[in-house]
Amino acid sequence: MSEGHEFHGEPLLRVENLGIAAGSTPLVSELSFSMAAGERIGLIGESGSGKSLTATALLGLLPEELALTGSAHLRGFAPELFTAGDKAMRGLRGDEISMVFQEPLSALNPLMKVGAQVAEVMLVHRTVPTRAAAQRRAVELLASVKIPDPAQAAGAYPHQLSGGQRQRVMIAMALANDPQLLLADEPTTALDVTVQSQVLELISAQVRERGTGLLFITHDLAVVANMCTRVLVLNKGRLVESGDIDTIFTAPAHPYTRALLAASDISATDARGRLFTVDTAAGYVPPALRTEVAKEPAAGAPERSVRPAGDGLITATNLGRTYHRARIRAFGPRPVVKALDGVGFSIAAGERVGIVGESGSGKTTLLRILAGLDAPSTGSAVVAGTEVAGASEADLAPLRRQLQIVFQDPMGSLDPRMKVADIIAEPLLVPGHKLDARGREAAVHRMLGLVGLEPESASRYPHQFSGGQRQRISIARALVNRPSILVADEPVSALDVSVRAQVLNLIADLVDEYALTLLMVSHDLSVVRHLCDRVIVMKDGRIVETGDTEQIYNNPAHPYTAQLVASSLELAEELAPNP
Amino acid sequence: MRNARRTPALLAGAAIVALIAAAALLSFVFTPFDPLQVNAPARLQGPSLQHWLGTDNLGRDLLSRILVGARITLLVGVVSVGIAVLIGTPVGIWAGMKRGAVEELTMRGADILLAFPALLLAIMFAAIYGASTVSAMAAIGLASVPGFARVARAGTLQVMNAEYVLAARAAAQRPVRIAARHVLPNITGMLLIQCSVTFALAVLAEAALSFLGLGTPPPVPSWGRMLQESQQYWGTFPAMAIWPGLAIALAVMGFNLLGDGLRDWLDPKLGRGKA
Amino acid sequence: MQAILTARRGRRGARLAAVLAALLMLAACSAGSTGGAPADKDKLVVALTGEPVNLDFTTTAGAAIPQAMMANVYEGLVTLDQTGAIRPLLATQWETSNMNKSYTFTLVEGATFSNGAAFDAEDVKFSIERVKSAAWLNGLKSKMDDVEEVVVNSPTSVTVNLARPSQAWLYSMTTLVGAMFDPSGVDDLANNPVGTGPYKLASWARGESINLEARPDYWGAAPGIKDVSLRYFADAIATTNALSSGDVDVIYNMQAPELLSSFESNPAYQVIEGTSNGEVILSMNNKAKPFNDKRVRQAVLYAIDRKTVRDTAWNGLGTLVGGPVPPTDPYYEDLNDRYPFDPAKARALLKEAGAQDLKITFTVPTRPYATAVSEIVQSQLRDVGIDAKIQSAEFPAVWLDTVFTRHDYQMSVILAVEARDLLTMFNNPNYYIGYDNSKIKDEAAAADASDEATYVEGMKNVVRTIVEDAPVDTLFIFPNISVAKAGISGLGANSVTEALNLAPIAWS
Amino acid sequence: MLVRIAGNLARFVLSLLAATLAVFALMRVLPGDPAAIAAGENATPEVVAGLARQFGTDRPLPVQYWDWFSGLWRGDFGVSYVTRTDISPLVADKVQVSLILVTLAMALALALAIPAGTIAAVRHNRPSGAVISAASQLGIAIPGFLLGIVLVSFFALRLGWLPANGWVAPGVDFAGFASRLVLPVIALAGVQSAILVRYVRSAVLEVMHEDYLRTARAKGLSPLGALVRHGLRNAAIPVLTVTSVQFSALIIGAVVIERVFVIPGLGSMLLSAVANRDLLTVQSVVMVLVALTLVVNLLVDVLYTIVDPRIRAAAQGER
Repeated sequence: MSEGHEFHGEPLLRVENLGIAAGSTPLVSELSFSMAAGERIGLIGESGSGKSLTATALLGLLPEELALTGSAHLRGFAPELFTAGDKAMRGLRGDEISMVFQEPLSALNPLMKVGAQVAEVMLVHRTVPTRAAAQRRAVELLASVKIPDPAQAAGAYPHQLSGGQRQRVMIAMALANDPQLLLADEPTTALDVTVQSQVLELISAQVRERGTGLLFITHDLAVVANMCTRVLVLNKGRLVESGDIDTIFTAPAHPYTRALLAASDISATDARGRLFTVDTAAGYVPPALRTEVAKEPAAGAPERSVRPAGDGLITATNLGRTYHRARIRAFGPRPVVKALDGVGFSIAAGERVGIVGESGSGKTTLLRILAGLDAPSTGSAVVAGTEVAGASEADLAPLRRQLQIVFQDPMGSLDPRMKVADIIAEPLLVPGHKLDARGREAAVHRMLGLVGLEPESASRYPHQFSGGQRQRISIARALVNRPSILVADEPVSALDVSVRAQVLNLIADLVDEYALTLLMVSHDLSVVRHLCDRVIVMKDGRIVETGDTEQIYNNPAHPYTAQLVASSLELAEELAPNP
Repeated sequence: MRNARRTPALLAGAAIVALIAAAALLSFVFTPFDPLQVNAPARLQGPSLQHWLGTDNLGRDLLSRILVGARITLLVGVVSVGIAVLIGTPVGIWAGMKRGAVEELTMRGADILLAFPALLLAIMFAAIYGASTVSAMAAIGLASVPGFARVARAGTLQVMNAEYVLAARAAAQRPVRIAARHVLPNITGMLLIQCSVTFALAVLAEAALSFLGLGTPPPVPSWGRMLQESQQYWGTFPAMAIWPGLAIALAVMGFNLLGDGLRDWLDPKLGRGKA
Repeated sequence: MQAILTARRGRRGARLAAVLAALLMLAACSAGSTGGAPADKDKLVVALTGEPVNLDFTTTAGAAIPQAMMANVYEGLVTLDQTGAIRPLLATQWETSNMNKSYTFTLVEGATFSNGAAFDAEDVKFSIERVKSAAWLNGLKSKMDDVEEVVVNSPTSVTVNLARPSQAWLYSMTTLVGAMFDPSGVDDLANNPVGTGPYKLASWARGESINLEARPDYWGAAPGIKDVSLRYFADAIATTNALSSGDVDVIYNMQAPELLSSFESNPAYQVIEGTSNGEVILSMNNKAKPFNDKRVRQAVLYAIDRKTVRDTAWNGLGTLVGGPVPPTDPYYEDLNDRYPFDPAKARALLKEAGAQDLKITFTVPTRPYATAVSEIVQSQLRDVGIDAKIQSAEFPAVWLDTVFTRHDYQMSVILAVEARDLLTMFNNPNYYIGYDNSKIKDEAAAADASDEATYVEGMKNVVRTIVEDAPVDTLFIFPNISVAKAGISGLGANSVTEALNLAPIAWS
Repeated sequence: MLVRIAGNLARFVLSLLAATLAVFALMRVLPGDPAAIAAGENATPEVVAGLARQFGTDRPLPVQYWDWFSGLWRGDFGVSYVTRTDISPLVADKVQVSLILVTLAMALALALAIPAGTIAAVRHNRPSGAVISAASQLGIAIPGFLLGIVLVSFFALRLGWLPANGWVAPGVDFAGFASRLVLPVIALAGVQSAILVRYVRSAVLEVMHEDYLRTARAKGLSPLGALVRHGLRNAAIPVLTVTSVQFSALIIGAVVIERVFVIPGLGSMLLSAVANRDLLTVQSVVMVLVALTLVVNLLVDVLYTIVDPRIRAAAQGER
């Protein structure tokens, strides 16, 4: 495979035949690449592809029980990285090579002020003469990563900062000693969309300014397209393809790359209006080559008749919900949190509505109240003729028959100690249900077939399935009772892209087939845009805007909505020829 | 997959516990001598072919008494743990599922009960009902209730927040059914660990009570009692103290190891491996 | 900040370790000086088990208070010597008249109370009448029931008139009911005892020790040691440990004979074995089944090998007597042959009484001797087919409540420490033993009213009658064991009164 | 801030209140009329009635409770029926003894357990770590009184280095005080540190897997440096929780150790009061022991706020 790249002089980083194995199981094998100074390389792959391990290996922090082979050389550092002792590597870490991690909250010491944490990296490498100088420099660095009021922020603890600010602190820390190489491991995955774009911009600006080499690890192709010049595609520990962004994303040579690309591009649909999956990727045309501008994703989709909003199937009025958090100390009082505040809307039968918002916006709380799983503190919500507010479990019985729910975490939503058959049959066991054991078995098998799982799956346990398969089981359970309303809470956000498309297609198919009213919560605007007719945008427990999907996307009325739309990276847009 | 070989503590603990259980069961059908038979001429004898572990100050066979003592140890452990499980678990699950004032009140109550450790309760009970195995068991059991209530509540909260319980509720499952089908099976592991640890504590508490003369009354050969009786012979005939001392230490260690082993075994973090 | 905090934690630990190490060394040095010869011949530390709850025996029962107070802080008109004979104390002499119905005492001159008040005949009248008043709440006050009046003849002479003739009354005057009080010194007897004795209370560290100091103004011979500390321990092992490490000088009334061996072979210590008037009694409820049948009771006596009981439970110490009378009592005689160890006979008697496979409850107080004895007794009873289930009762509270007060028991074992308690135990059908006293009542009264020689003969008869009926099994007479450092003299070997008489003790 | 402290105190007081009720209720179930027991053998009913009047035990229970409870506020436990003395000064005396013993034992236990537990965690798959873990397993399994007896028979009786038992006030004879403290403190701390080692070990193991420790390593800190600078304080939080629970266990464990070493603390007082059926004293001592436990809980509560800024924030945020 040709590198397709000319290096001027010595490369910044040269990795040859990197192999990582746990015992006899290879996790990464035969990975070779090199990076020029200041180059920005994206390392993409799905979970389990070995991309994070690669970064950890370069830093010399692989867990002891993993075996490491191959070699890596960093410019200006004589010893080979993988065989250099910990002492030598310590000199490099934080100084020549530094890293930004995925989850900034857990990556920062909760008991130490952030200024001190930034200063520490300079003190360790003695790049500043005194503690005071380190503190000053830390404040400067916090300013350079655009944290408002950096002096005050330096004296704050991590929990007092927002997620985006924390990640900025991590970046400041990583760049404090002007490293040659920055490893960024999914640095924005844990962040909200609006914050994600800002942080990406920051990283991009900083490395360009400093001429730092960037190895950017992500599962998100849109992000790579936004950040990097070159990309390495990893699949199951092997490099399947590498090359310039333009080449790879327009003419993927490897079927896997093509499939990944197709599945990631939520704006592209096949003839049935369904997303491309691994199986249908052959028919996928990368956006850059598409003749029509990718602004009409709905064009291919079958026409859906949006019913006029007559009498609402779901009507919420002035909903509010306050929580008491768990007591932390034996004699302390319990903190109070306001999750919902004056929320009202109406949804007609047959509508597909998406609720969009960032973490903490109250969208999940709202959904749980509508599903009768949580009680509102104020207001009322009538769902399928049942008043949820103040209802007893018995009052909710009709609602339970009408409404079912699919959750985000495909592992957590299935009881690990129950067989799949029992899980799917659970809604059939309610009092008053007339189905006998044989009837239930038949229903389970019918549902398994419907969601595309083998009949043998019935006797297995959840942990024997992949994430996508588990989500199918969840869907099967939700629909076994033939509800009229399906509520989905981030149903694909925990899934790999290639699986995500399949599950979204499945939901779309079933919604059509059962003529369901769909209410879906997501932080991912593209997912909502693909599935829903109408969008409710939430922020801090309130509804900021609601309206027709396309209208909201194209002409957002509220500035927050506008920011949200502008921040979300879509592959098609990232790859579209720059205007 | 879970592999018992990865948790040697579990195997060791289970082996020791099985050994004690075997000794206790054996004592029902066979002991070398009558453990209560006083034999004055044969007092304070060292180990011999006849008396494998020797005899005590009244000439009773130490091996027989150790075997029967295992029975008392298990009895105390099983009953006190049983009391704690039967009261603590439902209360904890109830508090975790009901939340609100119920949770606040029961957990407050548990906190206050926690301020009465087993030994203190046992001393009070001994004062009230007289020293007996029953009052010792009741005190140890009652004192262990808050531990179980807390574990059960914490586990229940965790399970109740799991989406599969929300799914079950969305499927109109009644609370009792959710408790039985989802909560209980999923907190059983934690409860087992707690049982094991409480068992070890019960053995120690019974020994301490017997030492204070507030535990098992004579002539029943509880290990703690035997240790207490041996006190006068520390200088002259240490064997009388060594055997019950070893038995207690072994039992406590066995149950602690079992608890540790269970914890490792059930811990998803370790089970998943390092990949 | 972070680094400082953690470093400080480390340093704190190190400092603590250093302090503890220093403590250990210091302790090792200081401990080296203890043991061996006493530093101060004016000081004595006596180890005892069972601390008194207060110092007022007029309202509080139990042996611990008179043990510490009588003979030391309080004195009576008369006292007992080591052989059990009545000797003068605050009375220099006494005369009886009217067939033992009237006692006239001549008092010592110059005796004072520790509060400075002089002792005279008015105090005697006050003290004896006070026993009969509501101020005394101790059950032993009934010993003064026979007193009709106390007449002050002169400051040094007093006459006590009894309702009926009594030999035993004078003996009672040697016990705590005969203690002399000052009318101005009875306000706070629980904490502030005032007596005429050689010692007064210096301080009382509750839970630790009672400290006595010799009175310089004592009327009699000055005691051998100035400062005596009675230190209280929870059990016998703690006392021997303390003696071994030199913290105490004497262990009095030691309760663990097994622990004697290490002291017996060591010349630095002396082991003193004496007798006491405490009988270890296997009591049976004579009013309740199955022990309301004399044959069953006799069977128990035949079934128990008292020698083995004593040898095993109490390491061979103590005296076998066969009847409820200690050898120091005037009417003692050896009755060991009445019920020899004979299991066959026991079984036969049980069969005759139709009481085979008897199941009984054996209520055992939580005292070392009782526990030790009960297990052997249980084993021996089992050999003749009596299945005794041991139920332990906390002593004193639970035992007193269930056995003594409510008579809710079948069999028990107790050390009866009260001196000359034969009639207390058996001449009262409402006593917890429930012995039918119709056969001995008159003879006992007659004996008490007669002269000395007749009294002894009459009482011996009473004892034989009682033993024949086997209301209890007297297992052995409790030995009075003391261990002292070699240099100590004057410690009374026998415990004939309830008091531990400290005055004769001295360092040689 | 003041409001928060007041709230904490109010909840603490409520717990204490509930505890007084529990203690009183439990104690009044005791069989045997205190007056009858005080009257002793052969007492007439009149004598018993007289004593009952004197003790006040003939009054209705609520009145007795109120009497006792209102005394508690003033730190007055009343006059013991049995000893006829004020209980409060006695309790004050004994509390000091017990607190010295327990505090020193806890300090020693922590001083041993923190380094040992940390080493056991850092070297969890090396022999030295395994040895510490095994030693702690063994330590937990040995009853405290047994350890005490072994220490006495070896150091006091066999070697004669230290006194076997007893207590001397520090003001009277400091060397005697210190030498008598060594063995009981070691006996109490020995078992306690074995328990704490396990918690320290698992807390340190836990933080060793935390992301921020990896961050610290990525900064160029050595493994040990990262652990000391970032790990230990975080590990201290769960250890603090355990310490508070163990403190109350220690207070009760001291009862047995006081018995072995003849130390005149609350434990000895409790046991002899139980034996003497000194109801009011038992009630008072139990109350003090329970209150001590609650006070330790309160103190640890405050300590959390100092150690963990997150809790501080949550606590301040609630106003």
